[in-house]
Amino acid sequence: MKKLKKNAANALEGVLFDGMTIMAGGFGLCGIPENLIVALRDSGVKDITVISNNCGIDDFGLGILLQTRQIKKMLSSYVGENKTFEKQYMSGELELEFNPQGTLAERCRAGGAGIAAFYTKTGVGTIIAEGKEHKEFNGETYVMETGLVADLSLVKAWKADDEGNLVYRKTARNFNPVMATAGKVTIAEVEEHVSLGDFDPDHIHTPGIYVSSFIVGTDYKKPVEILTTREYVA
Amino acid sequence: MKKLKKNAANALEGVLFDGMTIMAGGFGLCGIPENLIVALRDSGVKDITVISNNCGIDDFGLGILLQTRQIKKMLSSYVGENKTFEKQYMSGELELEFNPQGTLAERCRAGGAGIAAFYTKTGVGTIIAEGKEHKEFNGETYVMETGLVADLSLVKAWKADDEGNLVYRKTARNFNPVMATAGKVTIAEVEEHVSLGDFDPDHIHTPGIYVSSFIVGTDYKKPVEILTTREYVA
Amino acid sequence: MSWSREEIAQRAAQELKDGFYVNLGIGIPTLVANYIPENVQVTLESENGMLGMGPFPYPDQVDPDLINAGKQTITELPQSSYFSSADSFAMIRGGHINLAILGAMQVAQNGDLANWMIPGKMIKGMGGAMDLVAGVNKVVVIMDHVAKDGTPKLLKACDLPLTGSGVTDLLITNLAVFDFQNELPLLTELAPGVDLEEIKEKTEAEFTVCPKLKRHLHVQ
Amino acid sequence: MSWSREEIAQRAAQELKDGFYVNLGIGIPTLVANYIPENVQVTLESENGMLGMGPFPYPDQVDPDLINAGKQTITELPQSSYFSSADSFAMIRGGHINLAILGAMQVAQNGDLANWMIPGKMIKGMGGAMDLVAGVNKVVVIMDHVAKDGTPKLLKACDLPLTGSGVTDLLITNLAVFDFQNELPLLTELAPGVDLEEIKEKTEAEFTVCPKLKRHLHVQ
Repeated sequence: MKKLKKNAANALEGVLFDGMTIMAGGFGLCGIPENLIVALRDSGVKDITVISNNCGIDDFGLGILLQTRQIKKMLSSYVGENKTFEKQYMSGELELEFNPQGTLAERCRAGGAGIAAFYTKTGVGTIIAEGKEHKEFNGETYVMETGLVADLSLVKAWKADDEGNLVYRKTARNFNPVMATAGKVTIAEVEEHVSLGDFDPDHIHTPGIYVSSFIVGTDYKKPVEILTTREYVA
Repeated sequence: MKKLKKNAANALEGVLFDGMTIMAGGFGLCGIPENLIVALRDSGVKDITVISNNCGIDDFGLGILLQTRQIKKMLSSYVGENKTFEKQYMSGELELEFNPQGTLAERCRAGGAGIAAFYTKTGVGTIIAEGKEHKEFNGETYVMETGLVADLSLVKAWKADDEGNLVYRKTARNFNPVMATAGKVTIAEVEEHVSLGDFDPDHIHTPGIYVSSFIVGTDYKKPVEILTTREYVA
Repeated sequence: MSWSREEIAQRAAQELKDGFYVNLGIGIPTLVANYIPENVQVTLESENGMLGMGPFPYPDQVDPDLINAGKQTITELPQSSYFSSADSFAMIRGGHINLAILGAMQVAQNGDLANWMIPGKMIKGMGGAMDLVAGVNKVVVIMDHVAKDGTPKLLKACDLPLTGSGVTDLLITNLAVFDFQNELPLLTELAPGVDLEEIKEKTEAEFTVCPKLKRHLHVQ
Repeated sequence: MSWSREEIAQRAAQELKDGFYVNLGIGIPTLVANYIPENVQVTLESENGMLGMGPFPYPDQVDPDLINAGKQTITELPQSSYFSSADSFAMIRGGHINLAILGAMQVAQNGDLANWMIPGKMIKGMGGAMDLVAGVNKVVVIMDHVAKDGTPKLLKACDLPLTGSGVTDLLITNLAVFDFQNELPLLTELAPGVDLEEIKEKTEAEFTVCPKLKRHLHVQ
């Protein structure tokens, strides 16, 4: 039951199939599973549906799977950073389902938590709610959104112990913990592998029960999309 | 905007009214807001609806509010430890709404998260689901449960900083974090007040946004309900 | 003759597979932890918010902030993690727990389970039982084959309020084991000294008998 | 004359009250952080999972694991906390954020807001905007009074796909301020050098004029 795998290709062995649905954590390029995405590209798996808040940039993150045309459909809240995306979508090569960011996060949580559907005010009165069930609660209108489950979830954490317990760092947490709960198989990549007992059990973000296997990633690029700094004032 | 209050009576000042709904964290006698419960009793507020997984024992925790007959109605999953409860319920003095423990926790989370209702498989085919809306998803039947919001949430944490950020300890966490999100007003009691910056921001369980005010409790009893130990083997 | 509490627990422990995440109910199910087979590593979940439950504490280790769902004092392990009740039941409801073992008052032949209420008599509450039977992948039920007054507990239909509808996957009594994968319960094992006639006599439910019915002298 | 970007931000900052938890959108709303009134302490939330957003980092402090919802590098403060996207939007949807300030392409007289899509032209996505306008207690919208081609942006009805229906509470343009508490927008303030005629000319929406209409020379 050893959860630590040698590398990304190794971890993905036997879990990929054409037409599958894959969740990938990250917000922009922050907290994305860099190594696993590259291994996914190299695997050649195709016609995949990807659930991810963004789709990387043209030549990094999930964007590299658009270049190889391995993605059939995206569920996202924002793809503005990616021109390849826009082009493939406009030409009809790529399907796209926009979800409000909070609805997307909640749908993943619901899927992982055995909640078939939930009622939210988000999107009521917009095209997002068209064709969906509506219901009144306390005089306000809510729209029903369903839970999401993926064949595979790929997440990025900071550290993992042998049990697969995960700890995230700062805003690199984002979608990773909820997506970790919503994969039939969940594979994590981390920057550091620690010993059992190194984590304070009160500080664990994702209990190992959600993690099928994990790898220690290499060569992290972590590109910054918008570098904003201030000047030291003497 | 100072969130730290002098004591429990002080923290409750101006937020209590007869007939109000109060959530109280804790599982059994573990992680219950001992000081705030006593202050609640001393306030004399009456006809309250209490949402709490348990109702303490006869002479400790929420049980003391049964003795004074301040509770009109309970929403709980388990009250087996309390004989006063059983007596008042059987005699019709006390209303009771049983909720499956996970449904209760999820209803609190939903209330705090702006989710009006959700569909769960828990309780389908039992008296819990009677009279509630049912719906099929992927060939399985789910029952709709609604979100819960309280006029006041009383929670127990281990530590708080000036911002009201909370950290819980071990299984004393239980219902406290979700109930903290579902109170129109949320008051926390803690064992230790730490300085801003003492918490690692990655380790905070309840962000201060949910905490209206907090106190440092005194004279913690923390009774153990069922002491189970093993022998040292020489 | 029949199986003792310990033997029932031991038989239930055979359902544990390596790598399983398991929730054990109050009573006999708790004893199962003492009989985890060698070479099998399981992680015990406690629905009040813990994964990786350790053994009872030594007297000087008792911590009131560390209890299991039965309110007993326990310990943590190097792999343990804590979480809220909402996260705990998200885990349970979401189907992430492989196995739950729990007690029952009545089981019906369609798998219905009643273990939380006797109207007018007992009002303790269902606790987490309804969530567990609805969410956990495999539900193993343990109970005495008959009630104290001798009446059957494996019934055509439960008359007590249900905990879950059609949720039982395996039933282990002090007399026999029944598999609930098909239309009717399948009798697969008999305790030592128990014969088919005794089971028929003490069971109201209809059931089928496995062609490979095992007659145990002892649970291994 | 009209308000500059900085003056609009400064005017929006007057909506901040002591103790508020606030979400600032991309663009001019981000500038509001520079004009928080003295004696007012606000906590900035970033919907990618942070409360207590600090200023931009010094060049040697840049951390790719620490960005805001606009993907800009930022810093943390002693009171900061991090959480998941699900927890972040639970906070937003649950009504715990006091104020959101965001940009718009169009606002309708009933408070409808459009800021995420131009069909056939721009497909960036709504990000967290739909959740913010639906969940945050008070929604302050900032935009230029007219589009680049001079056409009004405060309309009888939006023709772009909506971000939210009837969600605008206050609109601040480079020319004027409108309150959306009543049936029709209420014009309450005019930028320096702007008169009622100009507003009427550049506004398609019906609106009412506050009897106490304020004519500003400068935002304070």
